Amino acid sequence: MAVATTNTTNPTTTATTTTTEPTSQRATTMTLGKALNAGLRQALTDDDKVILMGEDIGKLGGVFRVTEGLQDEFGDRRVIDTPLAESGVVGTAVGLALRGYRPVCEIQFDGFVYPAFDQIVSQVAKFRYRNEGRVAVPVTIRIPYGGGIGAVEHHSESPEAYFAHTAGLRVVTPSNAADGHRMIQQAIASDDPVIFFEPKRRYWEKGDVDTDAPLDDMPLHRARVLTEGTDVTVAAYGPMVATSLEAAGIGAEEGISLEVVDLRSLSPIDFETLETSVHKTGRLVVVHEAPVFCGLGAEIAARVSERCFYSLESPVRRVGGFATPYPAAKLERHFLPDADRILHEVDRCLQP
Amino acid sequence: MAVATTNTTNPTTTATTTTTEPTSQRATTMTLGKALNAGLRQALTDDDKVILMGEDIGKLGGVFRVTEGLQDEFGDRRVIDTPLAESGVVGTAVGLALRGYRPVCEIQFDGFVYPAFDQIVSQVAKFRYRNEGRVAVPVTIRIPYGGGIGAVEHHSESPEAYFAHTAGLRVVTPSNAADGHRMIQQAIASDDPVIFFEPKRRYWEKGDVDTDAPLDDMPLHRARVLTEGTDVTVAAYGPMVATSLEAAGIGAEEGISLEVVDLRSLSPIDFETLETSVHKTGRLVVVHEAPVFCGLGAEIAARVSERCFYSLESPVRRVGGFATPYPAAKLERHFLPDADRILHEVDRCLQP
Amino acid sequence: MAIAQLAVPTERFTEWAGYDGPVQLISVDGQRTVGCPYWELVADVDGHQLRDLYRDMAVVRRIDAEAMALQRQGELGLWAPLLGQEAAQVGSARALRPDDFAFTSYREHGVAYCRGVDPVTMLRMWRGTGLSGWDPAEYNLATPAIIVGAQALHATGYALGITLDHARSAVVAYFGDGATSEGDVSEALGFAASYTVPVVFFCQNNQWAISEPVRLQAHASIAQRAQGYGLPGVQVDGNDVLAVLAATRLALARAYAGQGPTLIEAVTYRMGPHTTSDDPRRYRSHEEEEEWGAKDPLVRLRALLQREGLADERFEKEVATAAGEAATALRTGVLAMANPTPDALFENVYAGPHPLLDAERDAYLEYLAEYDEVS
Amino acid sequence: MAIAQLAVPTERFTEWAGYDGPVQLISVDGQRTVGCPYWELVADVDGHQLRDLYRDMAVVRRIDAEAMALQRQGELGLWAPLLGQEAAQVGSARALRPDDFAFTSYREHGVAYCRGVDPVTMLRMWRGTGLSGWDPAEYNLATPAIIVGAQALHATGYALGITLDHARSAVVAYFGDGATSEGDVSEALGFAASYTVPVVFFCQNNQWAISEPVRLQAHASIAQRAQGYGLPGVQVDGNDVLAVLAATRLALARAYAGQGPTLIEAVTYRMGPHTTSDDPRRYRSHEEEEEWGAKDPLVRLRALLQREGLADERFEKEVATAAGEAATALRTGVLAMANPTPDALFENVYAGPHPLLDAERDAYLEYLAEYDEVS
Ligand SMILES: Cc1ncc(C[n+]2csc(CCOP(=O)(O)OP(=O)(O)O)c2C)c(N)n1
Ligand SMILES: Cc1ncc(C[n+]2csc(CCOP(=O)(O)OP(=O)(O)O)c2C)c(N)n1
Ligand SMILES: [Mg+2]
Ligand SMILES: [Mg+2]
Repeated sequence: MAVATTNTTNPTTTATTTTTEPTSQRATTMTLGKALNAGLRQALTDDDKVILMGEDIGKLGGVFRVTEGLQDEFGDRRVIDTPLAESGVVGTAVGLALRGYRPVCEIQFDGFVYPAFDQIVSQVAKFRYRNEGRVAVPVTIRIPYGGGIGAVEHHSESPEAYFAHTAGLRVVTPSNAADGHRMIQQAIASDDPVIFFEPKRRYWEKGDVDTDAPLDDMPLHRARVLTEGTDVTVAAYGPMVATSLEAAGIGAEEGISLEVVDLRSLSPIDFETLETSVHKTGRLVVVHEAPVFCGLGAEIAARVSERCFYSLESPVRRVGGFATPYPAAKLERHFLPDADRILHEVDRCLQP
Repeated sequence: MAVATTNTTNPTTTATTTTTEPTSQRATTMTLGKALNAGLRQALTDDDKVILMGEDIGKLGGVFRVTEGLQDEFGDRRVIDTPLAESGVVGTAVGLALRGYRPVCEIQFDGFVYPAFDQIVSQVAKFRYRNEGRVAVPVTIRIPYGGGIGAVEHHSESPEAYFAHTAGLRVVTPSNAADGHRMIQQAIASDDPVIFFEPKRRYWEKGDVDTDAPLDDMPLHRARVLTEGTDVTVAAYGPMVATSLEAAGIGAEEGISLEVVDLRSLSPIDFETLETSVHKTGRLVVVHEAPVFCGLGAEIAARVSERCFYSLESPVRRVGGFATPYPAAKLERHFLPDADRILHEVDRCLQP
Repeated sequence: MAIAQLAVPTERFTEWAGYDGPVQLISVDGQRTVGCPYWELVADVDGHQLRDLYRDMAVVRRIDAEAMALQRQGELGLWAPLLGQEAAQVGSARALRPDDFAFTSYREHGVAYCRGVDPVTMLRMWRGTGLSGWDPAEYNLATPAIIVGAQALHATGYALGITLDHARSAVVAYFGDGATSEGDVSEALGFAASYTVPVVFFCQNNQWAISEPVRLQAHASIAQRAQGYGLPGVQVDGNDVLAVLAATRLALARAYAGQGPTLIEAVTYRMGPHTTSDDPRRYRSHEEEEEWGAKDPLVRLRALLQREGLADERFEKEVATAAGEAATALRTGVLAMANPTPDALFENVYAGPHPLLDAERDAYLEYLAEYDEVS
Repeated sequence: MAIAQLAVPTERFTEWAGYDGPVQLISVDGQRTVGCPYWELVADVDGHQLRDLYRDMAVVRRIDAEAMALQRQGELGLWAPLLGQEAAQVGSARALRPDDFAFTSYREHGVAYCRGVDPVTMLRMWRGTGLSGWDPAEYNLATPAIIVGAQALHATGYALGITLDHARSAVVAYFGDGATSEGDVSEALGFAASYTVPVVFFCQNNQWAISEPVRLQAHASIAQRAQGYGLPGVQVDGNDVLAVLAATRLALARAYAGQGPTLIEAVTYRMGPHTTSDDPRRYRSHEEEEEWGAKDPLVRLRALLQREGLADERFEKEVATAAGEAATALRTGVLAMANPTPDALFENVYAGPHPLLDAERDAYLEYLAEYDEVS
């Protein structure tokens, strides 16, 4: 096993994929970015209360072009450029929701969500509870997140744990084009607010998308077993799913059988699927880019350690970012988990 | 064992306390609020670069009177009332720190820290790292936190996990007067930014404080074993320490020996002390007021489950708030852990 | 009661906007001022309506006093009194049409009253039996915002929704002088101006934000802040119910006419403590309180009524009875308020099912049952 | 080079502040305007100094172009060009004294240059070898803020420190037109006014915030926003280096004199893309770019120099050489920049030891060593 020297994004070798995704004749190949764009277009078409709002999402189509062409198609009353103020974006979205709209906010990069944190935590998350169910705030907040693109500071953060710890929110993240297309529509249709994390370094990765597949083929909050394996379960989400599949591929060559679970939903977490897997393998490695300390992996490790106490053959291991801010681009490959670091923890799990 | 019907704050029966606190002739009895006040006074006296800033901290002395009398004593250039804007408070504190000051910001209540979240997470926490150590931002941010005081919304939150997950910050919380007096001074003296959580419902609880004791008798980031026990370790912090001691008292009467560990520091966490205890008892219950999901208890459970894999005789159990926003006052006793809920989990740990 | 709507001529907006405030129509000693162009905006307000306004103010003052008493007696956890701000709240809220929508902070009991909310319901959050009271959709009134300033953005968003709907109604965002320091309020001014949405920013400058005087928050007048964002701002005597009514009507008319937001600064005074937890003697002088006491909005309106022969003994008695009845109903209602049951803790967090929360609820209710505690 | 300080008479502040901008001292075709009272503020600027200003602007433009080229060649991850904003940056930065302190966003390479920062150092964060470059204390210049608007509060706090120190220096906070929408910038204006601290808010209104035109951010002029917060605001032609210098000098003089903050809006144009990742053709017209191209700040200053016989061939050559040398030094320096070693990842997170991070570092370095990867 060699330590990768670059952040290989495309798994060169992948284990047999046993995704439950129905393969369809109508499936077309598109990038995650385009799939999200198509999903947003569908949502705008299906419900005229859906509006998109954010910085530079109109003519520019967003800095990642996820909203490209949508203002042209639906007009600037459905796809709205906002002044440069994130609290303002989310706060006005709350008001729009109270008026009966379904706003979909784009936060330009992960690191720019914090000015909106108060509106998200104190308002978006708590509005329904405060109003005893009389009021819904079906706001979707799209956040491109994670590193690996060689960016300057504040452009590579993984803040999902903050939101997962916030009751009242739902938090999801697709790892591939098909899920991007489906999940963004499900998130928008949800009567609860949804924080929708988009793994930005996977925007350009392609996958088959059946744009006509019924949405409820796969519920928003269900995890998916991507490769069946017997030795160790690897739980990942968003950008780390491809990395975990890469690890599974390398593992397969070395005779280690990994079961990769794509969590898809971070709040709530589908522990049923995860535990079924761990009961089988007896071992679990959790992977994310965010710092390990108090990260989402802590919750997963804590709960699985409790609920699978008697089937775990080795302690749950976590692979993730270190207790540092996100570093300069030339250091990010050390910060970010890669297939080798995952396999290193897999090895530790398997050591007698 | 009876379920308590009120949030008893003062343990009626306590187990033998074996705190390492040196008892001194010079110790005086004071409330946690007064001890913090005395600690702040000392810090202002010792270092003229220390300044206090916040809403209503001057003439009013803060809504909890923690800064009472300090503006009179040190003047309004050392104890500064700020306009009503939390991002402004923390953002200007950063600038003051760059000018060589040691600002101590008061956030009036836990629920009002979120407007400052961006300045805390993107600036306070990251300044040193960004500047490769050339710049220090020794800002202390005091936050009265937690519930149990029958307050209206946004006045009873426990947001510590957000900050513990943020690299670059240190996060601490005293549970008693002596620690309040010592730790606030240590926090201010720290060259790193410190989020200082004050358990508001304990402000009026009294304890012995030796105001002359050397600060380094007890390092800021060390946990303390408060009662030695053999059956189960109970890890708690801030407001839940007294509740855990109460549980230990009731437990003692029922023949269950609890070892209560006051974590004191939430980032970093003193796992050494905690693990020593768990190696001995083989069982751990973690208690906090914040929602369990992705709370600090998750990190503790995850890490202890990993590191004490072979000495744990039962899974680590967590007692905490539910996955709801903080509820209306008349419901808070159901939300907040009490001695009975702790003992319930202790019982589960002890079940064969 | 409702104040009839007045058709405000669009072509005169600029003229009114050009008037250098503060707008005052009733002087401190209860005389009608002369020369202020805002008089035209309340030209339809006859003696009957003046008395209605007075009755509203007297009743909300009584409700407020009763709530204070209930808090002192341990029946409420906290109360934020409106004492002294009755004219600002009643004058503005009475300018609203039913399909206008209002967002408030925690102190606008007078606004809620004018919107038709049962005062008992208002006290629910202060008693702690719930986090809020009424249904926002029923009264077109959001539940109070406790996070200072946050509601200004909600109001702006709601107003944007009205624009997108091509509807002809408006939104009022109430906030205090302290709130003007919060970034959210500034962002709201900017968004509202940028989108030209029908929102009225109604700031009650009651001189204090807890212990902080307004000069700490604002170096210029608060009304002036509007100009910086490209919207009209006007300062009115907030203890003059007619001036407030006139200014709000104008702002609403501009909003209906698609001319966008206005900022109104109603200069008033918080005659009581910030909340029942507060002790104003720590930070302000008795003289100041007396000075403002002399400008009491109810005293002033009563002086006008008396001067104009509109306040005979029968009327005074009628008002006292109405106020007394409101107080009694409030007390009875509050004392009869049912406590929530434990399962309420877990409800309405999410619209749909949620495996984690559902499991937590089941386990907790089972735990309670085990100890025979389910009520 | 340094522009000598000019003693600005305090008693004339109000007069200058009363001048209805925009302040322009050099017309678009390079002529000295007449009648503007701001001329007095640059009365000492002679031909020699004018040439110095031109040289600065030419050199930073060349540095900027070289950085663009380096990015296109894959040597930088990103670059935010200042093209078109040289006058605004050089004119303001040259007004500063060494003990003044500046806070900037990511585009103020011209400011950093005037503060004496080695351009190679500036490029460090763009190459990704570090998160910043220079030592703020060495140049009295903070490292660039990427979170839009955050630095306005840092500047205000620093200025408050100056006040507390009874010192006689000032702070400049640079930000863009887009930044004026962020709550932080508004809060900074409010705090600065409230505490009367020596800070100059210097907004480069370059017409665009990525793809968003300034009219989306500000309904009135940005300078006007100042009045709303009770501080003077002035609009200057940001492509006129003398006008910028004059206005900044005045604002600094007020700050030194204890008269508090000023907001300067320098009206300029971002002639290039937002960053190398941007494509302006998606959102703005060629005509607009041409229109502003005609107002190029360097062209204008050169026209003045030529008109006044200050720009002979020798001077032009000298400037070209200086610019060329700066570019070469930049390229050489950047290409020679060492990559950080893995242990740097773990350094400077905390001032003191940290058990968790220390353990993570040890484990990771051991892991690397295991695979022979430590460089
Ligand atoms: C974000 C936030 N910060 C602080 C507080 C605490 N607080 C409650 S009311 C208040 C003062 C508000 O003053 P003002 O806006 O003038 O309204 P008033 O109370 O005078 O009606 C403060 C500081 C809060 N509720 N929210
Ligand atoms: C808080 C925050 N939100 C969004 C961004 C993304 N962003 C970077 S620059 C920029 C535009 C800034 O425009 P302006 O303030 O006019 O400065 P300019 O780029 O024109 O110099 C945006 C939206 C950011 N860096 N920070
Ligand atoms: Mg007030
Ligand atoms: Mg700009």
